[in-house]
Amino acid sequence: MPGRLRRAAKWRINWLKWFGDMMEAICKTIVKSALFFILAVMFGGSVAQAQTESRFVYANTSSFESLDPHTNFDVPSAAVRFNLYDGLYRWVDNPPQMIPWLAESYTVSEDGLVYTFKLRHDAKFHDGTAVTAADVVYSIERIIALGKGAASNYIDIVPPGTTTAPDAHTVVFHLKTPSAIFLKTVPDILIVNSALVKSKEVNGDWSGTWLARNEAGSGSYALVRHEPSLGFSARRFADHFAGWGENPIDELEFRTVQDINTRVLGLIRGDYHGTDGYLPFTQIQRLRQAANVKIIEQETMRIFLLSLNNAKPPLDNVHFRRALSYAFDYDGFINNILNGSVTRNPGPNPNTIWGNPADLQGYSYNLDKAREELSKVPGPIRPITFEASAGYSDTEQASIFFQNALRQIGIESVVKVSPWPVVLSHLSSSDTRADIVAHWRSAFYVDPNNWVGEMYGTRYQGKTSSYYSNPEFDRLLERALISNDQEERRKLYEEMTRIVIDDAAAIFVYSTRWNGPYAANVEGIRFSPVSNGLDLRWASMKH
Amino acid sequence: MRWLSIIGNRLIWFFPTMLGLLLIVFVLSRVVPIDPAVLVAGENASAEQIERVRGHLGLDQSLPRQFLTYLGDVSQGNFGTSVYTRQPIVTDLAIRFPATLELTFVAVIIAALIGIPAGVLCGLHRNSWLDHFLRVIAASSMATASFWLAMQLQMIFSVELAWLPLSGRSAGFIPETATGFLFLDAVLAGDVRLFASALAHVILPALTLALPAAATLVRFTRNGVIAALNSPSVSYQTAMGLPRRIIVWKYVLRLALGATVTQFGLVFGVLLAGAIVVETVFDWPGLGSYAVRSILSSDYNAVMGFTLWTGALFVLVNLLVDLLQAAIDPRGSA
Amino acid sequence: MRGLLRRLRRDRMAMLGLGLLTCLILIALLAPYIAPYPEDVWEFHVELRLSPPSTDTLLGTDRMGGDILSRVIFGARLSLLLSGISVGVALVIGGSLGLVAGFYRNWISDGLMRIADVFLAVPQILLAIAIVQILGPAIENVVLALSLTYWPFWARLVYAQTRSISNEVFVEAAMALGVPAWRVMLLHILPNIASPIIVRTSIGLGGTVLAVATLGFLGLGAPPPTPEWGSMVAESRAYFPDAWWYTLTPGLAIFLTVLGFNLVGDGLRDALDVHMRRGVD
Amino acid sequence: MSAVLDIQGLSLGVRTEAGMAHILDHVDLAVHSGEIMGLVGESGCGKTTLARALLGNLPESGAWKAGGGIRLDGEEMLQGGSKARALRGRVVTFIPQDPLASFNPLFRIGTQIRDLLRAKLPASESPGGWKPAVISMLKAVLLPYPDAILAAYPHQLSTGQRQRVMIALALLPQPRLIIADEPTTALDASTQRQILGLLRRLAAERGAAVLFTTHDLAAAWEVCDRISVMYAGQVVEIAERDRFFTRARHPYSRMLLACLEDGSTGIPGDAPDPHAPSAGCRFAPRCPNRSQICIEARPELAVQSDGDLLACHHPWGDAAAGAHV
Repeated sequence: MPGRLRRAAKWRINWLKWFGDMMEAICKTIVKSALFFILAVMFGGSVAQAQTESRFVYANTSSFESLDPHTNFDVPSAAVRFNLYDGLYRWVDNPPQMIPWLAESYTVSEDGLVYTFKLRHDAKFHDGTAVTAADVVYSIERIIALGKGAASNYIDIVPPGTTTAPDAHTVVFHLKTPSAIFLKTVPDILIVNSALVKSKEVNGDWSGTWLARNEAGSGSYALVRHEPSLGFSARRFADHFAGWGENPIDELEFRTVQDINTRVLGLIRGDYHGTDGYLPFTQIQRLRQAANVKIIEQETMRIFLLSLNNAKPPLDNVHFRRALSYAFDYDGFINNILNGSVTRNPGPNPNTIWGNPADLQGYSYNLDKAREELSKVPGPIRPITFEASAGYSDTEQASIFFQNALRQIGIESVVKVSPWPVVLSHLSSSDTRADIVAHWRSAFYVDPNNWVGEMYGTRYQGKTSSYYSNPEFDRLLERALISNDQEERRKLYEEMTRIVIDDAAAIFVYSTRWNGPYAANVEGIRFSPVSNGLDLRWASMKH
Repeated sequence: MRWLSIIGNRLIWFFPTMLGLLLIVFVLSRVVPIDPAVLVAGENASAEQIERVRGHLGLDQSLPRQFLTYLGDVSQGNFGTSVYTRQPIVTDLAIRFPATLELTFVAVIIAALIGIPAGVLCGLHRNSWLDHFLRVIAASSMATASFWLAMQLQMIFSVELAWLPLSGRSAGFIPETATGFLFLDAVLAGDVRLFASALAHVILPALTLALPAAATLVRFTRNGVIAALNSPSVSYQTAMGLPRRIIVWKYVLRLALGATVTQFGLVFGVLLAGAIVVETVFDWPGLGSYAVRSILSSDYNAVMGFTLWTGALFVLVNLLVDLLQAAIDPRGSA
Repeated sequence: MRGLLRRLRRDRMAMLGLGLLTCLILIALLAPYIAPYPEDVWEFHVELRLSPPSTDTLLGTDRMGGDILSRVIFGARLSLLLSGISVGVALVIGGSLGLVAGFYRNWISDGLMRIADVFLAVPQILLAIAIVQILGPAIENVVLALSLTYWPFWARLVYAQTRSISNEVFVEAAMALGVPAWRVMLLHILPNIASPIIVRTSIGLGGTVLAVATLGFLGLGAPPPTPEWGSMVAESRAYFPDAWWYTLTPGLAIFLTVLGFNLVGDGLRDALDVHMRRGVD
Repeated sequence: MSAVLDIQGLSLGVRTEAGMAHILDHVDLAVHSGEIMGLVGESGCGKTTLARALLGNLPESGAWKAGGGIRLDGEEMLQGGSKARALRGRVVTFIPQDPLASFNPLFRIGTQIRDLLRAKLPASESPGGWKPAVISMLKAVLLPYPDAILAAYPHQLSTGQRQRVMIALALLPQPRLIIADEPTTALDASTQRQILGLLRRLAAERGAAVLFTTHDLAAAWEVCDRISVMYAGQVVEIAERDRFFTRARHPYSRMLLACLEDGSTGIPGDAPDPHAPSAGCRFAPRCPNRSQICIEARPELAVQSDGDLLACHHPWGDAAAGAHV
């Protein structure tokens, strides 16, 4: 009996010990995870206050797969181009004006062929080396050699190897032909650190692979991180030559947020401090109601048009194109679908720029006139194709809206929706592009040539997708490109605009209003139609 | 020896399957209506530039030759360069893979935590109201379109209640990480804030992803439990008076889970397919959103790379399932 | 088969599913008569866009002012038609390949099944997305893509079933009597493996409705303004969450349809399971 | 000799799609302490159901309806309850038909035995834990290397080994009754004989009664003391072994024995439909001796002069007493 009892007791003790150990371990684990969790939640909440530096998060519509300033030229890439890099001049404000930037001044020769720029002496790259004329020469050569992005502005007029640097702070461009627009495109010559970039070159790629993920600029912000799928972050470059105002933004973060809702709700919640200014009307309405968001309104030079494939029958027939132009219900689209948030823009140039004829009327919605024009087109008419850009509901809605009107005048059509890169690749040939493609045309430089000239000049074919070709137009354009008489250029562009409208080369719909949503504590956003509010060095942020 | 034969069995079919997969995707990518050369050459390229690119990419060669060249490249670990990101595909995939794996992993855990207990309850209380209720829930979550569910969850938890972030993988920029797995990095670095942020961000997408998988698990576990309860061994143990709780929670459960484990390959497939849509809605920077973006922007190198990667992953997961099953079931994979 | 139906009739959830499906099919068939504004599939009233549910438009209007209820009703047609045809084609292709491969069992059938495995080695939806993108978003391409990616499911199933049954006495007897192979396959084997095929098809239909919607959501479905549920949800994202009715209705339509198919499929499977187990006892 | 197991008027029915199936109908059966009772009959006659009812182990899916009673050591078993549960695995144990399927394939034999013993025999009663007793028992059923057996998974043993383990398990708690449900069907003939011999010897040594169900009369001859014959849910005859094999009285028993003798496999005709039991003798449709009374009235199981029991209006002995078939 005693043996049995002892065994029982021992067993009991073992069991108790085991149980105790077990409970202790479990409790410890629970307490630990709970602590970790509580800490996590507290820290997560309090970290915003703990910050001493201001951080600005911008929710960007498209992703920054490549940071190369010389191969990217679309609107979102302005974030890279104007924050990480500097040009010789810079566009600011609205209406836009060009202010000296890395260059202090320039001179032009009598014949308009030689441009000489004097560089500032106090500009430095982020690695501390000085910005010199050699860097400018390298940069323009690189742009031309890669042939992407802004290159089309220079390829025809700046022959490779002709740009020289007589001294460290003087750059001389030797143009092939006089160009009225060259100066206006100079802000797009972004300067890279030639020594650094050259050292990263592999197989004569102009360091394309390296610059896609890294930065070698002198801009107001220096790159900290780049994750192609997420975006990039940058830190204020305190030594920037332009100096800094009160409470500048110390840390910039551009994050890719493709979903509109996420952008808007994130802004309302305070996760983001800014996003693109071209949101749909309902979203802007929603943002207006949020206390911690403000909307900065600006007229822009971004026009919306339904561009036509002028080379492809039946769109090569001017009567057919006019019929199309009469069939679009401009007011209905602007007032009902866009809730009047944009302004009717009847011509190819933005209303606010010079080069528009004073008596410019454009087309208005008139189905009778449309039918009348259509009757001059030899039938039967094949179904017309639309291609809209996925994610840009204006293009989709304009297409569907127009499709409905076309049906009323007896034209059948098909709408296809593709991502913008695909639309773009289709636009590259008259055979692949759809008959009607709705898209925007933004300001890259401020001159009517950016719009009417580049969209309809035969010399720009391949770059533009209208496949419009008119010898009379081209003659005027060639003259306008070399003239340095502003009054003559105005008349020429007005004439070109009149021709394009008379030929109904596209359906011009509206010019956008920019409604830039920002966190309420962000001040001093300096909007220009070129940088679209993405040039953030001027802004300040209270924290 | 048994392990070797399991691995061998899977591997024998690995290469033919991958080859077939590649062939399908390759054929698909070459009947594409847009010219990859134009895409690569860029917007302002001239005709000669495009031709040069075409020659450079080997697009001027015959299709079988192109395929062989591609195979040669792949065998050296070179999947080509993405037209869109201008980075090697392998780099692209490697950058995004941890995000997807992390999301899928959390989703598997959620699915298992919800699905297996629910399935056991259903199996044990077959035809009770609880069983019916849980099964209706399961059928419903399988019937819900994940993109729609995602929007409703965002609506409730991010907009109305403002408890959880709307999208993305972490608040603020993801710090330079060692592993790419945020939770792991947070723990390694002792960064509580990052951990919390990662946790808050992963909940909604993982939940969206996990629900249909959980429903699948409910079904399999329920059937497994019912089959186990009806098995002669349970009948014997009952006859021998073994207490019900030991029978159920030790013997039946193990039998039922053995059946469930074999379905994890399937569950993983459900998750990976779901990730394609869920990542897109939640802006999750993983393979799924990359695949959709690549497909939509006609980036065929990327699509082929992704397909191959996924296929290999599938084989690997099935292999793991086989091994796990072998570990659980001493009889071997009969 | 009669026992199966009887059992099914007693399964309340399956009956619910069957009811849902019946309603849906009726709605789809009678769409022009049921829809309050059948012309809204093509016509717009932009001045009425994004109006919330009211007595005029029971479930509100969409971005072009179309009546959402009418569009969702017409969407049922498209959704059922697309899934039906896709599954039908996949069933015919996969079923016949599986039947022949399972019946003859030689290296060709092994090869066929390996090809099926290749298709099953990646998520189906991914292949479907790729195919539609390459061929261009259009209704016929959706059908093509889904049939091309879904046939291996049926091929595998029919193959396994055929293999297990072709050893049975009645098959061997028929062969011994000199009945031609195609007759044996169609008249002796097929009827005996019909039940699992029906179950698989019912559940497959649900999955296909989801796949069609997913393609539509990604912008790869029917071109706008075709009323398609997935693309309606995608459209609504721009107005979400203010226009909550815009998202809700098409999402619920998808949900109810897939639920219907799944419940019926589950019910069939359960009924069949018992059926088979009884048969063995 | 008192009865370890006393079944009286046991009726069991289950509701199926076709209505109520009467699986057992007024079964009376007693097994005395230490005796081996064979329960024979064609498959489907209800002998397995009887065993399962006793063990509280009827299939879960199905609505069962019971009447009558099963008493084990005086304890009512049919209604279940904690007392009945406590008896199972201790007072009554079980040897299953399919030892492979009856082990859980995922656990070692040792683990499964340990769990059974822990549940049934508290640790304090077996000095030194559960192992020594098990090992000695495994040795008793002539299994060499018992440690290896305990460490093995069920599929690693041979069929004979598995059945020996089952017997050992059934004997371990020193039960008063062992129910052996066709324990040898899965075995080849020579193993079968060994196992049966073992069972008989060990049961006798330990004084355990055995209820041995089988459709195999030869096996019953090997081990049983008494034989009861079931037909269509009813017990038709219970006889001492030698008497049964030499002069069984029920026509059904005789036909079974005839099959054994000439090696044929069946009795002409089908078992009656359990959904619609007749008022008379259930064997009547197949019985060569039937008369009008057989169709009208059910024969009662009555004690015969030699102590055996019989339910028949026209027993064989009346017509051809002592005739050897």
